[in-house]
Amino acid sequence: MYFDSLQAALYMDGHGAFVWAAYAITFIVIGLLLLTPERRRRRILRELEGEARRATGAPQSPAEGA
Amino acid sequence: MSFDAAGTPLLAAENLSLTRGGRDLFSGLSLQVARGQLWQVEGENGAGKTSLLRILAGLSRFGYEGAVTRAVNPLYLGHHSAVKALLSPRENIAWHPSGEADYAQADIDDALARVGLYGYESLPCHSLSAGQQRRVNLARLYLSNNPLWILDEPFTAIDHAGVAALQARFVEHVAEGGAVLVTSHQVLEVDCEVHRVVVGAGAAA
Amino acid sequence: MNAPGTAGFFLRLLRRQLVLALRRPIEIINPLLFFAIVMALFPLGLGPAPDTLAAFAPGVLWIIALLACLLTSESVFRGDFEDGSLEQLLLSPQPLYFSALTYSTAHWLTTGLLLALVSPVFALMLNLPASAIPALAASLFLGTGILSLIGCIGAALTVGLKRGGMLISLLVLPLYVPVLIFGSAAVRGAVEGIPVAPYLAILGAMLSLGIALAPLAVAAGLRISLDA
Amino acid sequence: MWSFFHKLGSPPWLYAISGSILRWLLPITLLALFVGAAWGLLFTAPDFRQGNSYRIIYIHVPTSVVSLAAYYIMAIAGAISLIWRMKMADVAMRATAPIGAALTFTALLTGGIWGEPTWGTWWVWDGRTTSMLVLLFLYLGVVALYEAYDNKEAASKACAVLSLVGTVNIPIIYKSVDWWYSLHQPASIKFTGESAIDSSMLYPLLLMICAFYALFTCCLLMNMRAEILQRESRTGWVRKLVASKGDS
Repeated sequence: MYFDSLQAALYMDGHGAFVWAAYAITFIVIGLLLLTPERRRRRILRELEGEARRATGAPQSPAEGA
Repeated sequence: MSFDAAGTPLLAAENLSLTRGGRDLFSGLSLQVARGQLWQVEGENGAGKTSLLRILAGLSRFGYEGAVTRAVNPLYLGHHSAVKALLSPRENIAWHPSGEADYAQADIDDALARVGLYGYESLPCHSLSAGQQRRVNLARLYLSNNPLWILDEPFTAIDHAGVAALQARFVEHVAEGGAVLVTSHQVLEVDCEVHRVVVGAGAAA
Repeated sequence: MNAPGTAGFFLRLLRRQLVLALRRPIEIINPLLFFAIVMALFPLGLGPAPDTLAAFAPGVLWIIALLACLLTSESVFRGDFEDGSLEQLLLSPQPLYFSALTYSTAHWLTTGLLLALVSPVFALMLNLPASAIPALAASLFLGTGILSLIGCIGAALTVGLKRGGMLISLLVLPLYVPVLIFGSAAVRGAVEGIPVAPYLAILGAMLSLGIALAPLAVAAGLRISLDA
Repeated sequence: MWSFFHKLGSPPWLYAISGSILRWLLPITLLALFVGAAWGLLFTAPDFRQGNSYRIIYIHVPTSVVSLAAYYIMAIAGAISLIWRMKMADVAMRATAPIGAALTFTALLTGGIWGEPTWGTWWVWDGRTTSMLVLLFLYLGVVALYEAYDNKEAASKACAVLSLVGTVNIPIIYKSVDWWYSLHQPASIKFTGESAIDSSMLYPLLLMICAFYALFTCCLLMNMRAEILQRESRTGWVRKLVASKGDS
């Protein structure tokens, strides 16, 4: 640890706001980059699953080959 | 002109399948177009006739399954007539972007006369009617020495006499050893065998 | 009735494009009018002081020429796409590479070349020193050729799209950057009395590279656009 | 060798293998990012000239490096899809563009934040910044072109052509922008101070560069998995996958 205290680490001789903001933005972008495709994949899976249930499990019509 | 009657088919398609928007337009479609054959592609609107023709002509190169082999680049007439309104019929044919041949002006005028455009050779095409503009394009059928014709709805906007003349031209071309593949909703009235392909719902490929 | 030679076909295609352009002269005059009008906007925005205008003139003239090329390149293939001529071109036994080059050449002859020819007039109106005018015309002469080639790539990729207008600027403008840099640097160099031949040589090199490679991309783009 | 290529072209195999790669690569990536960030933020000494603001280097340089490399990866994938018609290369190309755009954007943004405390300006038209800006536009062009096409297969082909054109142009753009800047550069400002970088600063930087490459790989694989599912939604293996997942 280079800094003596948390205060010093946050302040960074006046550069703290810039440095921490840059890191925060970067990690937000990283989070978005990782979450977006995963959410899209889940959504597609959910939709396909619903489609499959509609096709096979409809109570009125007998199940067709899925 | 006459074409070598023997040899490989001009156009062969094997196991063509096409899906558009989750709908199977056709699947497992195979055909072999040999010299001396007239083919008609049938099907309802939206059945995939134009898509099939574009695949066969080589304009669509992905999105379908199967294999197409062509002995030559076909003479393809599509929905759009490729006629420039600012050019005269003569210029349209002479400078045609298909770049098939250098035609003599006498030949061009002769072909234009045969599609009923005698006297219109040097008027700008925008002063012609829609049917006449289609005819400018059809004049290529009297000039080209391309053996393989793929024609998408060639009778659109053509009058009865024109349709009859065109069908006679098909027979002539086939008799010379060429091949014609045509889509039309009309029944072809020709005195030669017509091979049929049906696409779309209820197709027995 | 044999297929025409490659050179014969492309001369014919070029003639067709030029005749089409000449029969609708407004299409040729439009970019020149655009050049004139936008040029007139700069003194209104920057103030009429001759020194200011002269300082900005190299960049301003080059940027207007670039925009004029961009705006016209959108329509290079549009008409031929809509009436089916491009389908016929694709089925032609002639190599598409040279056809693409022919379209670019026709575009350059009807925009870039004319812009280069009229640019001295506008240069004088913006107080560009007379000594820099040959450099301006020469750099535009070479540079607009590159712009036409790049513009044709964008046009080929977007010709099948209904709303290609804005998109083509986004695709093409980043690729215009080197041309703008060297083109305006040549003019500025001439103002400062530096030899301009090296700049023109670089533009010429880029033009050669463009002639060699851009038609490949245009041909591929046209095939894709007609397939979609 | 060929069977490997063949497998690469097979969506179910790629979907399965990317899933198992992500299972270990993703945690390692996140760990490396956090360790690298903490190392750079808290454990290295400040630069003797720039002070603490230089710590932004640990995110600015890796994002810049990876965003440029990503363009080449995208173009190579595009070339493979055009030449060998490999559908999965298509998918990879399509997935790269938004990631590259996001990383380029981050690099520009962190560069600006670095510039303000260090050189007193948010933005300078220097060679590197300008090149990165052009790179961002190139990425956005690819994304916009893809979105403009309705036929997504044609869209990826068009994007492949565009990214190849961009690849030829990037060195020219970079060189010309560099030259342009050297022509206009005010001699008093000198930006490049990295030549004498201390090894205590170098190791976290290398770690972060590796971490960002790994992050790029993870994002690429995840995007590809989603895209594969979408494209293959009508096929048997996806239906089986959906059925076996049940309500998970």
